[in-house]
Amino acid sequence: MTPISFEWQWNIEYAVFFGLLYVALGLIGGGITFVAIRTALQVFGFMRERDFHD
Amino acid sequence: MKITRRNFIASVVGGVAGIQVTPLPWKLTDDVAIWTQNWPWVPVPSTGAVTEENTVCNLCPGGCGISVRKIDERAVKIEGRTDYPINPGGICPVGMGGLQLLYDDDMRFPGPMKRVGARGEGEFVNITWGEAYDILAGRITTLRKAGKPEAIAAVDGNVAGTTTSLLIERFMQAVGSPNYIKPASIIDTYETGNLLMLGKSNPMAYDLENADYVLSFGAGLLEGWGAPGRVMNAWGMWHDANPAKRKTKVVQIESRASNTASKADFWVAPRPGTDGALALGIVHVLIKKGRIDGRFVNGFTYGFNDLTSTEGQNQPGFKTIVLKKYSPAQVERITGVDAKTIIALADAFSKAKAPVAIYGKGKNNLNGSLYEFMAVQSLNAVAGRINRPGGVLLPSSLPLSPLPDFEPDEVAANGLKKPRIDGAGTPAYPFAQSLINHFADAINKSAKSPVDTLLVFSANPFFTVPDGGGFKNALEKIPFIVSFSPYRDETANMADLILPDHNYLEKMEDNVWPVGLQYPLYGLSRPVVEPINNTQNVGDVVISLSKAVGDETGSAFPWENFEEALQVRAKGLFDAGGGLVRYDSSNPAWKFKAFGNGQKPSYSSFDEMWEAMKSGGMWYRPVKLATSWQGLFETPSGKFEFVSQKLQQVISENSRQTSEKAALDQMGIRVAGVEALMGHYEAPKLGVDRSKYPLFMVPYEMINLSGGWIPTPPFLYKTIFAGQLLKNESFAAMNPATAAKYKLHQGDRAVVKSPLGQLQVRVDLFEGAMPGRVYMPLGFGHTAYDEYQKGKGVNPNNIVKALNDPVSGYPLWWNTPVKLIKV
Amino acid sequence: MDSPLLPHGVKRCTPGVFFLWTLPWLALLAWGGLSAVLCLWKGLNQTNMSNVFAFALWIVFDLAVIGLGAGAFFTGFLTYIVGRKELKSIINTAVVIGFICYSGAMAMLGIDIGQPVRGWFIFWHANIHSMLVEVSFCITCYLIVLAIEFIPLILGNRQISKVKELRLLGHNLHEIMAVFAATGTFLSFFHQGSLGGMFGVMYARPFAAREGFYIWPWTFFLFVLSAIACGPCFTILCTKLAEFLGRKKLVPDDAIQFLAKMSGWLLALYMVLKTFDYLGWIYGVVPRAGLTFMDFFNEGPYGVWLIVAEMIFCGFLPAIILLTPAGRKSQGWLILASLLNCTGIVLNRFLFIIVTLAVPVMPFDRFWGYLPTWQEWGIGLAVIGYGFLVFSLAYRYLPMFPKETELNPLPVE
Amino acid sequence: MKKANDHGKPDAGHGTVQHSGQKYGMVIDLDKCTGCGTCMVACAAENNVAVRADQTDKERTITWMNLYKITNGKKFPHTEVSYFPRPCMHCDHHPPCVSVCVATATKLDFNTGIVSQIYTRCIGCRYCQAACPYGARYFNWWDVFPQDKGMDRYLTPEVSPRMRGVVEKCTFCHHRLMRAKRQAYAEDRRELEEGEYITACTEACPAEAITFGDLNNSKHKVSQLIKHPYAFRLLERLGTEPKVYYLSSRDWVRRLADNFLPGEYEPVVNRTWAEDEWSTKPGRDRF
Repeated sequence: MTPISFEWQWNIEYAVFFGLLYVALGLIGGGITFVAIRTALQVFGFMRERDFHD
Repeated sequence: MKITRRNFIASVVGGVAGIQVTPLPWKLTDDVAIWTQNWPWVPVPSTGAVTEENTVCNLCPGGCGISVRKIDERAVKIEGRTDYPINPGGICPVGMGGLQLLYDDDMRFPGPMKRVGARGEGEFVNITWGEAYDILAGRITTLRKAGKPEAIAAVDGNVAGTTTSLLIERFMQAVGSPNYIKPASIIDTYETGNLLMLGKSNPMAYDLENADYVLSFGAGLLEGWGAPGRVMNAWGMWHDANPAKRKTKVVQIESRASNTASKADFWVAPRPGTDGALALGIVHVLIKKGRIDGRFVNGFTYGFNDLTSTEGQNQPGFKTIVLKKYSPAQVERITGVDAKTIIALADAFSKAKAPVAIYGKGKNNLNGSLYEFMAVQSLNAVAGRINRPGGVLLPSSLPLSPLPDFEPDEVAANGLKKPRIDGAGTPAYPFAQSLINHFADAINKSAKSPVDTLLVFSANPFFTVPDGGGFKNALEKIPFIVSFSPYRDETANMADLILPDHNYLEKMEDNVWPVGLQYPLYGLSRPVVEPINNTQNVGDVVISLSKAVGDETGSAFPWENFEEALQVRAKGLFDAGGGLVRYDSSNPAWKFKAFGNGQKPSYSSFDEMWEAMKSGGMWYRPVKLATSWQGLFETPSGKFEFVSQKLQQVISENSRQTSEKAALDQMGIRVAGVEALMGHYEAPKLGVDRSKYPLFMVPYEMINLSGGWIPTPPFLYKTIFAGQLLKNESFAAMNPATAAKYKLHQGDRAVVKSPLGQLQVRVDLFEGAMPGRVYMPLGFGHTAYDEYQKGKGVNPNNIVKALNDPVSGYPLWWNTPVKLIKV
Repeated sequence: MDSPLLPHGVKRCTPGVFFLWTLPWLALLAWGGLSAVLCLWKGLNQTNMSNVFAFALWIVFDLAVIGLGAGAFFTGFLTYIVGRKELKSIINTAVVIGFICYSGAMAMLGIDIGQPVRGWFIFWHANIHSMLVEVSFCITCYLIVLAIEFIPLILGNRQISKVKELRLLGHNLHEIMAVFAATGTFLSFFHQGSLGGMFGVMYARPFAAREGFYIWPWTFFLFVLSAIACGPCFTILCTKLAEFLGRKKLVPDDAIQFLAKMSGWLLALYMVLKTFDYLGWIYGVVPRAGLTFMDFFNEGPYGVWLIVAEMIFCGFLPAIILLTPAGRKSQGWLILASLLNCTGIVLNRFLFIIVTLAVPVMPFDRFWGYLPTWQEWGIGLAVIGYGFLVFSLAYRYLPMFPKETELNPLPVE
Repeated sequence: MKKANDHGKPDAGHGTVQHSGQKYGMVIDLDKCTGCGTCMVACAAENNVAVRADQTDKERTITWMNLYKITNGKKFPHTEVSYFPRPCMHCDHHPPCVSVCVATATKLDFNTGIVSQIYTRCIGCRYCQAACPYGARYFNWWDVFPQDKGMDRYLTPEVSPRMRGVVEKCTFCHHRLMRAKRQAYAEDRRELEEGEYITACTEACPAEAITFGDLNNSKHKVSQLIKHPYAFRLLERLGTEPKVYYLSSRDWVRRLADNFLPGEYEPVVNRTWAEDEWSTKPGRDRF
């Protein structure tokens, strides 16, 4: 459900619930995008790839 | 560019990834969801013009007013009418499920059919009505030509007095067969009893609504007795939420905690078949305590006090015999009801302002015991409850005109002289109209069936007759069977020819005096939907058939169609005058208005009345009390007869040929003298080794299961409880103590074995069952109809070993000796 | 022949043996597949679920595996957020197990609902007051997280990691794993809790109903606690099983011992709180509903013994074993304790689902029994088959146990 | 027990949620009820409830209005049988089924007090069934409909037949409310008269044991009947505030309507009518 859905109610419960949900999704999405971009940059040599160790 | 493995994979992956960012996946997700919301195999009922059509329900003799809700030509719902005298707007479950009887194709015949499969298989092929008439008329004509019209027999399940039944009876007379058979119902017991005690076979008229103490001897008030719509409405009034309005007490006398027994204010449980003794026990106490209605008893009854016989010697009367034989202590021994209770009942009955003792056996479908009924009526008489508000009323029968007389032709005349196969009306059963059990016996006993052609109308004797499967066997011996049933019932499946009647919602039909009603009511149902199958109103069929058979028989039916015949009879209603054809629920028909009624008919001509009746479905007169007992009784004594002189005459006549002893034996009476002429209790001669069959099987009826010839609408199986039916096994209710004797637990499988056969059931432990009895529901165990009913449970009728009720000759179906065998 | 796919410097059975080993699990999957097709095509009449047992075997399986799978988020939390280095040697296992459990649960839920293709209504027409909505949201999100956590491991495969792009992707994912771990922890915390909440909020079902804090009944917190208390033990069990089957040590003891100790403390805490919960319930909720504790066990096979087993044998007992150094150091006791611990959580979920529904609330209603059909078993067991299969594949082809080579140096040929 | 109103917020008062408009409710008089089952049949016929060949499978058959058989457990001949007709209780206070529904497929309408069910919205998770203590919710395990045999001809267009895999329940014949309203509006009325809108079971009961009306309207018979000393509800102490009331003068029946700890149940017979505004004295006839 999004704020433009007809069932959406503008009250604190919805704000909190979906707020947190979208934050989580955002983090996941953001993380993946970040990794993707970073990898791309490394592949095309715009960025030095740090050697991976542990 | 050249396709390499690498860029092929790349393009595929890219493509798949690409599609994800298009709206396609979302659209598809949405579409499949929408598809699940409109699955093509989920029906979408068509809309259309909404109409409500009023008519009368004819599924039982109760005849409730119903209105059918229609969408264009589709009937979608049956609802009770509030503008009909019988029911307050509610109806019974069977009536509520009626549309399934109309629309369930597997349950109905599409049109006239001819048997192709073996009997009972129910395999038929369509034929035309023309062919059907030819086959049947041809067969009848041949028999008449051969001078054997009596080899034609008819079983007619229509209520006596309805125009349909009169036409069928008339047809039988016209073709020349005395063998017109009707299944025995409680109505027959009432009429025989009334004939003996009142001198006229009046319809039974209990003024329940105005009674304040209802002592019900076995009448299944909540199981479908009388007119269910009316009785349950009364029940509602008796139990008004407002204590100030709650004046009526109900006492149920029955061996099992049925709905009526449980919901009644007080339940008394005598052994099955001993109700008569209990009634006389109460009479005994009333007499002892001097609480009898002296004015009525002394002035308007016969046989209460001692009599002097024709030879002039003194004979003990009703009073003496009751005082001698029915003291509470003696009655306790017979019935198992303790003396204190009997005295308490008597006190309550005499203290009540308007008590009434009513008699019945479950629903109306099956007969009762004549002497039992007479005993109960004696109780009413002693307490002066005859023709008193809230008691037993004696309205005269409906003023319907009789059908014009006709002259049977020579063949018919000879045929009608032949004796009836069932022996009804012979010295042994002088008052019986017809005896369906004996009819079957006679056929089974003779090497070759005396019946060549059997016509079955609105009946399913194969299933409904309590005779241990006797009628079923008889059917197998009868060369040719014709069924007029609209439903594929057991009997119809045995038939060779089917001339299907309309379903009750498709036809015009009359309903004569619902059982037990205290005022005259003539119900007229009309077709509310076009016939959905190629069927014909059985009334019209009989008329056409008579003409097809020949002019002689045809001349007995001078009417174009069934409606004409109905009108001929209804003419009498008009001539009688004063009948009402509209009902206003604010002004109930059972309310005495200063022993009269101010209402005036709303019509001035017969046609007006007829049209009004067709639309309203009724003709009735509000309850009215005869001003005096004088001339109310048509007995030889002109009084209410505790001791029936009609019966006396018959017995002495029969004794003339033989001895009195033999005469009594012949009629199955086991007492002698005056006692044989009055309501009394005599233990039935079981003629069975009780050590082998220590228990009794008692069939019982439920309002939410049709036990008669009408199929049970599938909806009703939702109302059947877990302890009554499980998958395809029905339950027998028995007291835990009884079950324990046979190490039986809830749900165990057991065989109920009677001398006539055995049935496998599951055990339902029910504290409300009398110890030593096994109670089995009537209405299960169909081997016909459709998947909803076929093979569901067992039919207790198949193992009933019924003795003859003394005098009336009807079956005593409520105490079959059985044994239990754990499976 | 699949040797190029195997990780460097580890010994694995021959492909033939491995294939034979997978057969039983493939069989389970086939059975499950058939059942699934029947249930989706013909409907849930294929099961013995009813209007009384609206939730049944599948939900028990779901809650159980989700509870057991909690090892993933909790170990992740300890590894990446708290920063327990020793756990790096077992985190992969935890993640794989978590992934198996959650994906299995999701698959089952997909079949369990009457209108699977409308499943997304939960998200689109969400009723945010329903604990189950919260569960669905978080489980779905968390499954994504698990997948992300799983990817680097897959990319760690010998052949795959030869591809530069993929190798880099793996590395980068690994580097910001903390973010995902954090998200996962948050999500898991809530859905584990809401799974408990689901039953606690059924206030008209006295057997499940619980008091609570704000909108969260106590079961909310107890479920979280019980999940993280037994999750690690389940991880240990799986590892031990792998070690037993591979006849070699795969994870250094320090990791195992740490997890075991954690479990011990959490379980102990859980048991204490659970005891209070039961008391509060028995003397609060139950009498308020007009019932006594024993009324719930008047008929039917489910008796007090279930609760005794849950609390004593599968609760306090394993807690004690895990908390006594000697106990958790001995292989046998450790495994026994872990087994009991996991059984405990399954019992707990069983009680909340099956017994809650079996006990009629209306005094005149009857007690109902229930036995699953083969279709229900099929789908339930398929998850186990699926688990073994994925785990075995991961073990065979992926560097699931970083320390394996170290612990089992190959003889130099 | 957790008290929260339909919005999941904690709710201070234990009283019912205030309704802005009507609050339809039902009173079933068990002294009048004859156990005939007409209400069940009427309900099934009115609402296009599916019928299957085997209806004995009571855990799976659909009976929006269900009849429960109860006995007083006494030995012969003191045994008594009675019945509890059980429609959906349309709980007025935080209906257990409403807050748990994942897809908002069931709602408590504050203008009518009716708990609705949207079949096309339901995903069939059956959480509501688990939450309902009355067993009033039914799942469509099959999608058979008596179609092939011509029995789809009696289906009414007012209630849409359900597809397999969704939950259904008594709706207080909501379509009849719509019907009544359409009628009223056509006659340019905004208020419904008492009795203009009644459920199919109310109408069908031959003993007139069921009374239906607006509990918010003091003139309606129901709102008077619920003050009757014999009035009670099913599982009242759970706090679901059912809008279906029962009347019974029999204590053993009343006792079975809820769970009681020893000594908790106090028989109604102990209440003398004089103390009560209700009186048995003839003449003080309130109806």
